[in-house]
This record gives sequence, C-alpha cells and structure tokens, in this order.
Amino acid sequence: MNLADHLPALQVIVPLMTAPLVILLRNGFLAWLGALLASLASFGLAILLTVAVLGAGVPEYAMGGWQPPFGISLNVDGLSALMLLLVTGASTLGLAGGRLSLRRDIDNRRAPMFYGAWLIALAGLCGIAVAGDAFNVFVFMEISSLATYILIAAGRDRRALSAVFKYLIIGTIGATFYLIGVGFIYMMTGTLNFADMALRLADVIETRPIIIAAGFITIGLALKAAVFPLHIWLPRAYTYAPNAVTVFIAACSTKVAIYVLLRFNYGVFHGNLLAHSDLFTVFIIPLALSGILLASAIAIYQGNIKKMLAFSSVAQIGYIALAAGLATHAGLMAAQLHMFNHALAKGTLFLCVLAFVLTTGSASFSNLAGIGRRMPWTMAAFVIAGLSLVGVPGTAGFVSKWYLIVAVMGMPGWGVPLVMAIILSSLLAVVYLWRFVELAYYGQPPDGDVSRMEVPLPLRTLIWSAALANIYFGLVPQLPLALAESGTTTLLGGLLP
Amino acid sequence: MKLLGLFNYWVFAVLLMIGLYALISKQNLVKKIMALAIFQSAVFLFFITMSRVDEGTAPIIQAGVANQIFSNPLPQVLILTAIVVGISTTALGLAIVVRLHEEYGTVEDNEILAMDRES
Amino acid sequence: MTMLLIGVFLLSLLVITAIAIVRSEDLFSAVMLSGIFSLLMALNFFLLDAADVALTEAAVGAGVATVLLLAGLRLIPPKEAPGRPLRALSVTVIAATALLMIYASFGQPTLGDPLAPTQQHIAPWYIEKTPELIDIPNIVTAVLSSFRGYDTLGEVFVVLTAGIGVMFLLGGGRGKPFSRLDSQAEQGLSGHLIPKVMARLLIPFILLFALFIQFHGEYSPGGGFQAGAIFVAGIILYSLVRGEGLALSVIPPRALLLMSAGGALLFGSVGVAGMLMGGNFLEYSVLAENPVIGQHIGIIVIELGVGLTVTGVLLSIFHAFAARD
Amino acid sequence: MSEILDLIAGLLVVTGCVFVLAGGIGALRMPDFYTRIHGASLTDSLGPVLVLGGLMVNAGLTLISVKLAAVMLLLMVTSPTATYALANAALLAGLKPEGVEHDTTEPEKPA
Repeated sequence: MNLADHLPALQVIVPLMTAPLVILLRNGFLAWLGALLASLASFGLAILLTVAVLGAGVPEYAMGGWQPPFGISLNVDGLSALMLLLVTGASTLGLAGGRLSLRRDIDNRRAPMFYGAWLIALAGLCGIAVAGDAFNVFVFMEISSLATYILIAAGRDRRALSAVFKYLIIGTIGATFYLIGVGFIYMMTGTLNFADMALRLADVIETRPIIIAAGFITIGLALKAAVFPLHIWLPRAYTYAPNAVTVFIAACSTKVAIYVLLRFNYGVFHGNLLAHSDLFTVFIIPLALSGILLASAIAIYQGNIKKMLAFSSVAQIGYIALAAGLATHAGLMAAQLHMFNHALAKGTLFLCVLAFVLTTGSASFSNLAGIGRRMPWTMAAFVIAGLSLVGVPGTAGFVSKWYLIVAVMGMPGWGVPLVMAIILSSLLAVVYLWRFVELAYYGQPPDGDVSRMEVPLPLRTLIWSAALANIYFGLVPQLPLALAESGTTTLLGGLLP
Repeated sequence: MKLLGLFNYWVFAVLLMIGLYALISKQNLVKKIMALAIFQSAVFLFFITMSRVDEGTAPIIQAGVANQIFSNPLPQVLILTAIVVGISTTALGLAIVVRLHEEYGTVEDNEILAMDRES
Repeated sequence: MTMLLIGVFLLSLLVITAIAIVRSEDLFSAVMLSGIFSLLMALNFFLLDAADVALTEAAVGAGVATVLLLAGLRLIPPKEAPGRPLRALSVTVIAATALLMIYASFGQPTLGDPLAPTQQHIAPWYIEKTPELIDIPNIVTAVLSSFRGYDTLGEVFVVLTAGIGVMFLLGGGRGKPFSRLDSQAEQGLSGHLIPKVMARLLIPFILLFALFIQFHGEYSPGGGFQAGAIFVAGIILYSLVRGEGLALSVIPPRALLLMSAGGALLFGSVGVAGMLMGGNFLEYSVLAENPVIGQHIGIIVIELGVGLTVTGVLLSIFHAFAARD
Repeated sequence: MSEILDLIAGLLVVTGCVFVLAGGIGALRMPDFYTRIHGASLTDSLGPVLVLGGLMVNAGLTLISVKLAAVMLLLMVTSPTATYALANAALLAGLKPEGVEHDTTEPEKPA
C-alpha cells in the first residue's frame, strides 16, 4: 500500500496522535506550535483528499484490514471532503489567528491541556466526516463534544461555565438519542455500516422501530446542530468561549451534525424518505423558517457582537435545514454550498471580532463604538465578510443564496412565500449588521480616543486572506460547486452505486 | 410469554423517561448529572437486551464444548465503549459543577441563571 | 422461565431505585442509590449473558462513578434546594414519549429470539471466525480490540479527553495544588486500626486481581478498561486509609500524566506499526509472520495501552477532585 | 449419599436466606441507626456465608468450591469492616444511639 491509500486514516490519526504529545509539553508556546503544525498538516491532508475525490475518487479504507460490514470502514466522498476542508481550515484559522488572544485567556501552565483538547476536538470532527459506520460516528461525536466543552469552559467569563454545562447536558442528550436510533436500526438490520444498513433497511423500512429510529436520530442530531427551536445552548456557548475557540467551533461544529443528519436521512433512510418526502418537508420547513426569521430578529436586539453573530448562526443553520428539507437535487446543492460559504463568512467575522477584543478588551457594542476608525483594516474585512453573510453579489454568500432561491422556486405552490421569507431575513441580516457597522464608523469611542490601534501585521494578513477568500469563492465557486455536486450524487443515490 | 419478552424494552423506555424528566425538572446540577447517568444506563439495557439469545451463554469459547450457542458479542462491545463514554461525561460534568460552585456559590440552576441575568 | 421472572424482578427494582434517586433530596443518599442502581444494572447484564459488560458496569458505575460523585460532594453542598411540584406539561410529554416507545416495542423481536435480525447478520460471522482468525476464547475481547479496534481507540481518547478536561478545569496534573500534603484532612483514616489493617490486607489482592483481569482478558471476561478501574480502586482505597499525600508519593501526578498519554500513544503506535509493515491502520495480522500470532501481539499491547490510560486518567481525576477545597 | 449432600446444601442455603430476610426486616423496623446497621450487617455476613457454604457443598470438591471459598473469605473480611466504618462515621458525625442517657461512647479519634 502506498501512502495515498492511507489518506482517510491519516486525516484522523495525525491530530489524534499529536494530542497526547502536546499535553506532555510544559510550555504554552511549544504546545501552540505543535497544535498549529498538526492542524496545518491535517489541512494539507484534507486538500490532498479533495484532489483525490475530484479525480479518481478515494477507495474505501478498511480499519484493521477487516472488510466492512464486519470491520469499520472509512468512506470519503465529495460531502466528506467539503466537511474536512471546513473543519481543518477553521481549526488552522483559529489557531494561527488566536495566538495572541489565547495567550491572554489561558495561563501558560494549563495551555498544553487546552491545545491537546483542541487537537482532540479537531480529530473528532474529522473522524465523523470520514466515518462509514454509525457507531463510530457516535464515538467520534463524543470525542469532539467532550473536547469542545473543555475549549468553551476555558473562557474567562464565569458565564462560560454555566453555558458549557447547559451545552454538556443538551449535547449528551442529543448523542444519546442518536445512539438509541442507531440501536433501533441495528435491532432491525443487524448491521452498523452505513452502506450495508441502507441495503438491508429496504425490507423493513415501514416497521415501527425504524420510524422511531428516524425520529430519535433526527431530533438528536438537530439538538447537536442547534436547529431552531433546539438552539438554546448555542448563543451563550459561542459568546463566552475564548474568541479563538469561537472562530473554530462557529465555523464547523454544528455543520458536522448537519452532515451526519444528511448522511442518515439521505444515505440510509432514503427509501423511507422517498415514500414520505412530503412529511419530512412539512416537518422541517416550518422549523427552519421560524429559525431563519426569529433568530435574525433576535440578533437585532443584541448588545454584544459575539452574541449577535451567534444568533445569526442559528438563522443560517435554518437556511441549511430549509435547503436540506426540500429533498431535491437543487436543495441539497444549496445546503452544502451554504455550509461551506457560511463557515467561510462566520469564520472571518469571528476572526475580526477576535481582533477587536484583542485591542479593546470587550465585545460589547458600547465598547466597540468608533472601532472602524481605529482599526480600519480589520473593520473593512468585517464588512466584506458581512456582505457575504447577507448574500451580496460578488461574495461567496451570493452563490449559495442564489442556489437556495432556485431550489425553493422549484417547490410547487410554496415557492414565492419561501423566497419572500428568505429575502426578508436577508434584510434583517442587513439591519443587524448595519447596526454594528454604523456604530463602528460613526460612533464615539468610550474614552474619546480615535488614534489608530491595529492588530499586528501577521494577524491582519490572516484576516484579510480570509476576507479575500470570501470574494474569491464568490467569483470562482467551481471548487465548492464540484464538491457539492459529487456529494449530492452520492446522497441521492444512497451510498451505493 | 410474548409480553414478558418485551418487558426489558418497556423498562428501557420508562428508565429513559425518568432520566429525561429529572434532567428537565431538577434544578440541582449534581442531580442533573445523576439523571444523565440513568438516561444513559437505560440505553445500555436496551442494547444488552438485544444481544441475548435463548439457551445462550456469554460469548466465551470453552475448550472441548461443541455446538454452544453464544449471545451476540457486538452490542456488548458497543456498550463497553458507551459505558466508558458515560463515565467520562460524568467526570467532566462534575468538574464543571465544582468550578461553577466556586464561581457562583451555588449549584442550583435557577439561582445561577438569575445571577447571570443580573451581570 | 425462571430466569425471565428473576429478570422482571430485578428490572422492577431498577425502576424503583431510579425513582428513588430522582426523588431523594439528600444528595449523599442519591449517590448511594446510584451505586445500587449500577449494581442492579450489572446483575441484569449478567443475567442477559453479558459478563464483560456486567464486570465493567460494576467496576465503573458502582465503583468509580460513586467515588467520583462523593469526591465532588465534598466540595459542594450535599442538599438539594426544595424542589418545585411536578410540572404537568413535562410529565405529559414524557409519559406520551414513553407510551410511544412501548407502542413501538410491539414491532420488535422479543428477548432472546434466535431469529432476530441481530442474530442473523454479522454477529454469527464474528462467532464463527474468531477461533480461526484471532484464536482467543473471549469473542467480546476479539471484537473489541481487533474487529472494532478503531472504536476502542476512540474510547481511549474519550477517557483521555475527560482526564484533560478535569485537569484543565481543576488545575491538577501539575503537582501544585497537592503541596499541602500534611494537613489534617489529608491524613485519611490512618488513625483507625481496623480499616487500616484490613486495607493493608486487601490492597495487594486487589492489585493482583487487576493484573489478572488485564492479562487474562483474552480468556475470561475483562480487559484493559476493567483492569484499570480495579487498579484505581485499590489505589483509592490506599489513599483513603493512608491519606492522599502518601498515595501521591507512590505515583506522582507527572507520572500519571505520562501514563495517560503514554497508554494512548502505545495504542496508536500499534496501529501505525501495522501501517508501516504494509497493512492498514490497526491491522495486527502483519505484526508477525503468522497472522494469528500478530493478532495476539496486537491485542495484548493495545489492552496494555487501554489499561495504562484508564489507570492514569482515573487517578488524575480522583486526585484533582481530592486536592481541591 | 448425594441426596444427603443435596439436603444439607439446601438447608444451608435456606437458612442463609432466612438470615438475609431477617437482616432486611431489621434494617427496616429497628428504632435507630445503630440497631439498624446491626440488623443490616446480618445480610452481608452470616447470610451470604451460609448461602455460599451451601453452594460449596453442592459443588463438591471442584475448582468452583475453591472460588466460592475465596469469595466467602473476602466477604468475612470486608463486611464487618464496612459495618465498623459506617458506625464509626456516624459516631464521629455526632449521631447518638437512642436511649443512651450519659455519653459513654467516645468515637475512636484518629491517633
């Protein structure tokens, strides 16, 4: 076997195996460096995998040499590659941009533990994205969740602790619901491998346990993905986490749950879904719609920039759920594109917030007044990412909104009202972003000081490259489009050829 | 007979809901952690019930005994892993509760929430 | 039939205990009841022919979890604030869900049905092929450490993550909070003759039993995880009777951290070794000339890794709680 | 011969069960903590020892008997210690036995 065949396994092993080494270090800087290198390496691996997926495809990887369904397999397709790019990219962005901010938040003595947990979270999320086995997904979901709790609990505000406890309870309920669902499926099929499951489910698809299983899995993963109204853990967790952690988890952790949801509902339950696609749509679309509208409206009333962006995330998850709920080719394309583009925009926005907090020390609106005049470079990047979030032509956000509207228009009877809802919520996004932008450019700084105070050049470069990526993928969206196309094909065709 | 054969699954459902009820209604955070443990134990029972076979024994091959019937090893393996996951969650949750008590001086959810609102 | 009735009896006790845990306002008694709950659960598992799981549940649920909760309760008030009355809405929703699940159960195979789908697919393959491919008597160990070894790797990392989390939150693992080793509270029960003598008598046997469980796991119920939990029980008993300080001087925190990380690395390096020798990740067959021998080597080494990590992490967690005040 | 052995085994097991039951009733019905643990200690000392003894008679001279003997030995060592620790902890916590007028029961202080 040559190295290229091992890529799916290496994607998980590299961060996972670096973590124990990192916690043994005694120096915060070395631990950070180790984590960054491992994260960069896995970003590199994700790129290699993407190239392979778009080329000849990635062969199934049998862990331990045991062929599935007896052993655990790793499968990488377009959708997995998209997730891997998101996860490793967000982690690298957070680590590289977060050095200064994390040095303030975490004392040197505990830093190795923190970076160890970061790598484990990264490995867990990658593990979910490549897994081809339902129980293996549960194990890696728990790895990433436990590690994420640690990362959030590292926030300096004591409210980080109460937020993370709530997240822990809800996250565990979600994971346990998922496990129950997997149990019911196992009971009726005797297998845990996704492909094998889809094959064997065909005979028992209409039995009661399977319908219950679909319910448990959907609710459990919706809890993890913070689909409205199950989002109550998300805003506080994002707000009080250390800023660099917010960059990482806001960009990818909920999307990985949505990824598993797509895998299950389309890859495994597709037989059920085809017979009941109306039911599924009717169930998910009202939730998604109320999420899009209400969460955007709530975001307008926030006085803390991180909390505002967190509510905006809930709204964006609504878009993804809406697109996925349509159960059509165009809808799935839109869902995947929006996952990618939203992660890009949110990552950039939170990175800018990190820079703001680094210089002013707080994320509340009152403290950030006039920041646009003091930090013009960072603020400009913030505006670009904000435009992408709204969906202005020329940015990445436009591409996915366009696909979303095309997909929604394809819905007989519902098209026009849904399009109006999407446009309304985009306008709401303009409102809440404008509130901040206005304050940043025209507000009076709390101490009246308007002198320049930019963050150091490396961080500014990073912020700007992230912002430019938003424009790049808006003008040249071939890569995410190709991956989404490949992912949609596998999803709609089941995991089978 | 058929009904008794489903009794395990009913106990699973009841335990699961007792755990969930306590998770929702109890304010004490330690109690919430215990409720989470009950909640997860119910799932363990569910899986292990699936693994049992009539006339079977634990899946350990004994030398010299032929034609044994074994219970299904796979759910047992899954639950071994899940038990470990459960205790890990308990430990981490408890550590968070201890820290919360140090910061807020209470472990009642509603009091903590009230303090959060004030600040 | 008798077994079925015993099962029904034990399961009913389980439900009663669960209700008692939820209703009890004194957290100490709730912890004790949780211990009883776990023991009953272990009995049920044993009755359902899951010896390995029963052993684990008894060691972990009744042992480690109880000790952890007690260590936690030392730091927080053991009384629950007076509760609010039952809320009609949540009770209704939950009762409805329970009824729904009971309704669903009528579509399920009954307990012990040999024709259930679970008994037809995959599991028979494991039972049939284990003697030939892996050649160890305990099929559960074979599946756990070889066929689904990747899950077990994940499990080790879950434990490690919990350890990292507790050390991160409670500041353990670096030896600093353990400096007040000679204070009164750290003395434990060392003045009490009877527990002291008994503990001295028992600890060597407990440790010996842990080693037996560790290295005999291929032949009888047991394995790295259970062994680690029992080993930790021995050390915790020691620190209860002889005081935290003395127990820590036996295994310093830094060594615990090394153990935790080392075990995980050992497990991973077996996997990487398989990769380097031309197989897939965690493929033990390539570790020796004879694939079956290779499997044996792989399983023994990874079980050792699991045992090391579990011991290291659980002890670190216990010490982190015990050293806090 | 085997009938007699079976009879002895059965008798031992039944007697053990009676003790366990008595212990359970005692733990429920006794008036205060100390008398209660006195009752409860029956359930984990005499009761199981008799039951295990009966099982050993039933098993005869086999490896199973040796294992049962090990379990019995362990129980005989640990359960009285546990009862002692429990009673001592209650005394240290300041719980007075019922009906004791003047304080004659000083808890064993750490030396």
